[in-house]
Amino acid sequence: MRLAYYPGCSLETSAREYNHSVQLVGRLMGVEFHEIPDWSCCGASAGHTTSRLLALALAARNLALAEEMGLDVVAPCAACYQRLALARHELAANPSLWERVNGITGRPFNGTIRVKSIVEMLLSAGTEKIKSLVVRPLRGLKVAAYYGCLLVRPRAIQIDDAENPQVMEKILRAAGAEVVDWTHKTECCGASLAVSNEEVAIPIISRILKAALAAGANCIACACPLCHFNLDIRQAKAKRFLANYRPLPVLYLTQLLGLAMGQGERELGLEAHFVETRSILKMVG
Amino acid sequence: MSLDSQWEPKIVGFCCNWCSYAGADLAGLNRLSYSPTVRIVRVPCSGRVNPAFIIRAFQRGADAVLVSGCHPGDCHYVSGNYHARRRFLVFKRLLEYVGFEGERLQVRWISGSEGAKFAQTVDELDRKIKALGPNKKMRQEPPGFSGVKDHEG
Amino acid sequence: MRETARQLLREREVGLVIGYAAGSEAYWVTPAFIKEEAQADRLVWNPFCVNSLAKYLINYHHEPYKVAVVVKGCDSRALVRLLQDNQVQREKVVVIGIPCLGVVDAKAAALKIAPGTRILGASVTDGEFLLQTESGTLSLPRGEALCAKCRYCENPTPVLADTLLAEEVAAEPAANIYAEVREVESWPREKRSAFWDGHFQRCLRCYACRNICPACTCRECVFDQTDPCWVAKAHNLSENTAFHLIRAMHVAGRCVDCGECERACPVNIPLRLLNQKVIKDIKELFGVSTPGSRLDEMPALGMFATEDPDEFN
Amino acid sequence: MKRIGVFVCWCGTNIGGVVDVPQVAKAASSFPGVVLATDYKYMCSEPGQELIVQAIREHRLTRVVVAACTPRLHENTFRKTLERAGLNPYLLEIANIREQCAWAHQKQPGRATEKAISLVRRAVAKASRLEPLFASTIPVTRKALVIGGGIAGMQAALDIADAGHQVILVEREPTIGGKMAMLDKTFPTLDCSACICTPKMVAVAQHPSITLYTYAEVEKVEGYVGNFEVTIRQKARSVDHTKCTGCGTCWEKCPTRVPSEFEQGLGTRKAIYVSFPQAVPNKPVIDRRHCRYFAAGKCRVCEKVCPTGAIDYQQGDQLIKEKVGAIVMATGYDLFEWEKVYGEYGYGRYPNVITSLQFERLINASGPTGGKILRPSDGKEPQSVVFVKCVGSRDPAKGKEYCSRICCMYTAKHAHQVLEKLPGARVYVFYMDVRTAGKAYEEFYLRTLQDGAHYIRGRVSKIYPEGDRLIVRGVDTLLGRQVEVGADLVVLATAVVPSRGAAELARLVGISCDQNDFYTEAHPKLRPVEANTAGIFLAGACQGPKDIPDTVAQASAAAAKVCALFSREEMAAEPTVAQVNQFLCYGCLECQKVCPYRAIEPVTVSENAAGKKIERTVASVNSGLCQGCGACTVACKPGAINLKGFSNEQVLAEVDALCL
Amino acid sequence: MSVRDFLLTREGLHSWLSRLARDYPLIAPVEEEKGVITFKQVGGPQEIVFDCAPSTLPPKEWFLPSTEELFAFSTAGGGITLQEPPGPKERVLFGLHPCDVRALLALDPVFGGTYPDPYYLGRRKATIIVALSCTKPGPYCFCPAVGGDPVVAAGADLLLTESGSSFAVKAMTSRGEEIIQRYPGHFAPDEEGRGERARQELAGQLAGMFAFLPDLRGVKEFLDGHFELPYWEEVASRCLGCGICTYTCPTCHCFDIFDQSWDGARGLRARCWDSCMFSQFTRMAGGHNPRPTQKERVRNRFLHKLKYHQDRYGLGGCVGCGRCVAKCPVNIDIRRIIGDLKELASHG
Repeated sequence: MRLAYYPGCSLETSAREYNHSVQLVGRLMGVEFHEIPDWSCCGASAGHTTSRLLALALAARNLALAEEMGLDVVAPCAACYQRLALARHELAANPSLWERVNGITGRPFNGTIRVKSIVEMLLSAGTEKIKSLVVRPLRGLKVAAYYGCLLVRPRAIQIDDAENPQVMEKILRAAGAEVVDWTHKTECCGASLAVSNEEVAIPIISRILKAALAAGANCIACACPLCHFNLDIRQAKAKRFLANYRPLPVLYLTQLLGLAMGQGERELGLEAHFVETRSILKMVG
Repeated sequence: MSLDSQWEPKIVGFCCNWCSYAGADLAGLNRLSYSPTVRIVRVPCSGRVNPAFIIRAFQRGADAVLVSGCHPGDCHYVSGNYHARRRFLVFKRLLEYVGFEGERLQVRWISGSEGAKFAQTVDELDRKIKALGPNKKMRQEPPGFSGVKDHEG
Repeated sequence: MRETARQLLREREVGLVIGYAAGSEAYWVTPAFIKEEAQADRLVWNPFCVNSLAKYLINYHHEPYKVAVVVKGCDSRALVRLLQDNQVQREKVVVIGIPCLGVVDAKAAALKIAPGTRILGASVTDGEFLLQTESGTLSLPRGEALCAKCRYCENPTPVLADTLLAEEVAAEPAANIYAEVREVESWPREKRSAFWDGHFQRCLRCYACRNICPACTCRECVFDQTDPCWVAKAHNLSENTAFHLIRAMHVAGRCVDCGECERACPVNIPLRLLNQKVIKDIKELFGVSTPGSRLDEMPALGMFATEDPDEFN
Repeated sequence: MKRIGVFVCWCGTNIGGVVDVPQVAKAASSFPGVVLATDYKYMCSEPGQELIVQAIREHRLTRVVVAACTPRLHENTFRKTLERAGLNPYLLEIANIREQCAWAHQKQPGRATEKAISLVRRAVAKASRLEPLFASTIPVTRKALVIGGGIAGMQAALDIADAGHQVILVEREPTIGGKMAMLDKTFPTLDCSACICTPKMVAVAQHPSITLYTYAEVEKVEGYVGNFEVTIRQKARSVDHTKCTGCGTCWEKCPTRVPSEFEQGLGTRKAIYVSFPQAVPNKPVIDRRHCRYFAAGKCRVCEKVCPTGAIDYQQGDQLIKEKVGAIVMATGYDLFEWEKVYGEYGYGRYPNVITSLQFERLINASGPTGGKILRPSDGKEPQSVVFVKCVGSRDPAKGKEYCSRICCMYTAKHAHQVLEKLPGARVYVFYMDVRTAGKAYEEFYLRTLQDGAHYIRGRVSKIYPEGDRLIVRGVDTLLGRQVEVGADLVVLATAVVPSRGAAELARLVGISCDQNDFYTEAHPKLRPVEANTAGIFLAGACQGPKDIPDTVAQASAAAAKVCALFSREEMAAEPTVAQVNQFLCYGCLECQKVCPYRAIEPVTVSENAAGKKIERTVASVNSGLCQGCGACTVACKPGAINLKGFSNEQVLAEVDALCL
Repeated sequence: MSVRDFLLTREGLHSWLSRLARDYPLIAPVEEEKGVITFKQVGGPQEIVFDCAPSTLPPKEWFLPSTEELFAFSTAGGGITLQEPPGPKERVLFGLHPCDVRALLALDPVFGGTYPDPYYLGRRKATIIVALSCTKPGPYCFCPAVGGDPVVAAGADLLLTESGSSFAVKAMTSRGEEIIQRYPGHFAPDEEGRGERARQELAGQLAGMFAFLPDLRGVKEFLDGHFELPYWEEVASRCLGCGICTYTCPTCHCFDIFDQSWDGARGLRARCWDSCMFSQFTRMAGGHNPRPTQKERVRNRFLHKLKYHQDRYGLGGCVGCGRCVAKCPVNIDIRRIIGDLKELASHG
């Protein structure tokens, strides 16, 4: 399967390890990534809150570039996925707006390609494919799969049911891990408030960690750099609100998969996390 | 007839008494305003509308004809609109085949509670016919003369 | 054929045999109404026997005696329709079926055959029609002379017959049976409108198409009625078009595509092209066969199905 | 020559405010056949009608055109006016210049007047071709069918039976009583539901004029008002109710235990069961889906223990044919299937999130917990109960758009019952509004407030388990901040929807439903208990969400309508039926194929044609069966069959008039 | 005696016709649709079909139109005012064969008799008829059998007869002469009587070319004496009762009158062709129909052609053009009818 690859700003910077793990796992699963030449911001920053037209134009430009390559595009970062997928959906529903946006970008986007999320890419070959690649099943891990908001909202682009998604659990089970059923899978992680307004964000984060701990999880899997940022880096600050706190390593779904497929923790960038992940390695052995 | 802006299309509507006529009443009840170019003939059922009536309308100068009845399954007479549906699926294609513009015969299922849909259907039809202009096919001039001697005997 | 007719008349099984007799020109036949055994020799069968005789049976509906009628494949469909419309009682008809290899279009033949020639015999090969006349055999290539309706004949063997005068002829599946209709459909609207206006303009309202049509069996036709006056008697494009469209809708789902209306029209209006459009649409929309093909399948517009296609909600 | 009188109505300002009525009257006077054209403020009023009567006499009018509101409103009123003036009531045509003209084109008075004139011209054209019609009469079978044995069905059946008519009551479940039998108390009086429902059930069972078919469904309905032919499928009970004494040994000994529908899944029942102890009839049925004998051919315990040998596994469904004159639809309601839609409340995965009906079973003395409020998960008494209202109601995105009307009151009742039965328990109610529109309703709600129920105005955004408790997160819009409430039990007040299969039943019976599948009444204000189809009446929640007082009122109203229908041996049938001109008919009988009421049969006529006497088959219409739909008139090529009141001549004239 | 014979070259004919088309409405046979030749107004000679077979529809349409407004009425302003349509402008009818001209002569007494019909007569007066002798009989022509002459068209204003590469033109009426004088350049006087010779020669050639010439002698007399003939029963059983034979016959002239008004305030009275073969043709008020079955109608038509017209106007009702033979869908052939009647007459 050949896919246009849209890393997005986070995967180039703070979430480099997510980028590597996606490429590694993807290649193992026979996916050919072709990074979109001259890709630009997807609009997920402040862009889409200030002007809808700006947000659509930013996304449309990248979509047009991918379309010129003739490949469907995969955006591992949840925010990029949501921006691109939603832009394609809104343009398709409003032809006059579509023309206007094409005018702005100067690169006509005709809507012939689709936008895939990381989960959709992983599942495209079916769980059998994942099972066949697993060399070191993640036994002993009790994973709380955390979706956050962007992957499951709004309804038009949701990768699974907005209230009780199960797709990541399916992948993790295929990788041999045990998954826990917990209540805060799709609760907000405080997103950018963690930067601008910590007093609001920290309690939100603590509630998520509390629910994960209550469910007996010993690590959290997520697929969004921003969620990872908040849960991992802010975990130290959130400890204050948690009675019987145990450290909960936060890993990207593809890092866990990488482990299961026998990749080393260096290549997967496991040591780059604030909450140390050595405990995971010991458990998995 | 020059196509000046004041030209108002003449649209004959056949509405079934139990659903569409009630829907039209409801549009009025809710004071939904829609274009006055449609004039309605009340018929017991859309199954009562004979294609010959529609041909007569076009001959006498109607620019479009609207036939509307209950949604299939809701017909007060159980199967009237099912027969009408078959009949008008064939008749509409025949009219287009001999050169009528398809929009000039509109068939719509409008229930008694769809006042808004009735108003929209009428406005939409009015817009389309204004774009198309007066119907020329099969139109006849009224027989006789207007009283002022057109030409000497 | 003559032998069968003689035998039926001799045993008083029927009071009348309706068949074909030689016409006043080589390429014509005229309907023959044989009452006595002696007249049976007038009966002929050749590739010019194009008329559909089924409708004559209606005139003998009330006669005490049974009537025999010669039917080709397309005529048998017409007979099935008349039976379904209760215009003819099955037990009062003896159906003499003739599997047919296609008939000749008289208008095309007239260009080739000199007036006054008399036909002695005729045979049909798959390539042409061979006519034995006093001045030698004449060949009419099948491509040109074959009647348009025979090119896509669905029932060369009558669908209904008491006796078959020859062995069955299989119907080859006709590809693109409604090619001409699709051609007209593909034209822009203005061209279609001008095409039909041109034809309907010429209509004389002689009503030959109605009087020859086996589906038109009303005692008093709407076009003859004055109160209510459905269509005015005036001959102009508007009334002529109204006549043809209303008739097309009246025979919709009942017309067996026997082509008689087009053959009878003195001003060559392509009426089959009009009725075939309706037949094609009904087949595509409701998945029924050509009317008259099966005695148990009633006209499509007299029935309905809840899951019929719908484009009106 | 027709002498037509045109009467244009102002309808106060409804018409007069937009349409230039005098100009319409003036224009009408020039139409062919019109000898009088006048106008009046309110044609439908007494003086208005008197004006018509005088005009008919004075001007010897032979046709009347009234240009006013929709014929669906006052056609009958003006027909009676003509009758009073000695004119055949069907020589009337109404031009609808209010709903379809004045009201719809208020912004274009000029064009509205022009349209009104055209509509009047249409009416005059049709009027000049109207023929006097005489209502024929059809016999009325004075026996009613009531579909649905809930409180609505029972009340209607009792009222009709008390009026001395035979009634057939058909109930799909093994017992009558419907939803009301499941309730514990009823608002606002808090009297025990069983105490007012079971007596009615017994009365129905014992009433000599009511034939009760339980565990039976209506399979087919044919015919028309006064002459319906109904086929009822009595589903096989596998128990011979004539022998059975209802002793209960069988359902004690039966080894199979399955969740009970009556207990809303909170309690269980056996494969051979009676829905609840006070069921009527108080005799069991065998649930063939779960009974081991039917599943695997073993067991037969109930047959062995039955003292009277009433068990009969070979019993099959029975089809019963009944002739009835009227049908009352009382099919009641079901609750909205919130589990399929509300993921935020857990999709039904959390056992302690229950519906209000389940709560009714908990709190009901004959319920699975004997009336004690216990948590389905661990059976403990909850210390904190949260009620969430408008689950599925007033929610166009996920549920139903309408308000289900009864939830506010029964939630207040439930809150009161919790506070009463669990002193010290905390009760929270999340609400958007509290709608207490009935008698003594507001007072009841205020008492619940005073009992200490915490009403929080805001919607619940999420319910999730924490430990063995439930966290209910919502917002308090009055305080303007989020709230989280720990709850041991959450009760959802889900929306009321029509009972399962209501739409199919409507199609089967021949009435229409609205977009939510509630049955459509003939007129929301003027004819709320009748369906559009003559002879079919509506009672209870099947027509729209309704509490018990309204349901009973509507049931009695429907019964009154049925009794009015049965008050005469025959009833006048609409004379606008089809008629065959036998000279034109050539016997093809296409009309018979399209007639939905099988009102057309072939008949033989004899005539002499060209000297010979011949027999001919032509179509003929049974005016009793014909409902005047007109499908036959289009199937008839020569126009031999015509529809009185909407004849070919009239419609052609109308089209001509509208195109002038 | 003014010279009445002229010669006209082929080019002369074409230029003459295009000049004519400019000065008058020129009506001539045109092939409107494949195999359908009708008389239509033409802009010039190139549209005209010169070949000899009779046109599908006769020129009757230009004298008794299929639908013709008699007068219009209006009640605007109180009483009723009537208004007749304008009379036809002078026009030239070119290309009529002798049988068609003879047909017009047969119609003249019908519309010119005791009750003159202003519409028909007005059109007859306004029409200059240029006849064209037949060079080859059509497949179903039999005009000699009914006393017709395929060459000379008595009744026409001008007669053209093809002779070699040019045309012999004979002015049959003073009007014909006026037309010749109006276009001097085209016509060369024919001193040597070449036209006369050409016509005799043509007549001689044509005599033998008719495929089927029924013998009319004695048929009328036989019909005078025998009204009830079982023979008509057999013919009628084939007849469909359509209107083809009457509408394509140049001498049939029956019409129906009807009024049309949409609102009762204004309207018109018009007449249109009707056919005695239609079943409702003779239905009277009250429903009685003196010709109830097809037998009476078929008999009536042939008697009208072969007898009644002769009795009433002393002119043959059938001009032998064969149009009805060409178009009858069930091949009821008047030539065969005459033959059969002859046979019945001979051995009773």
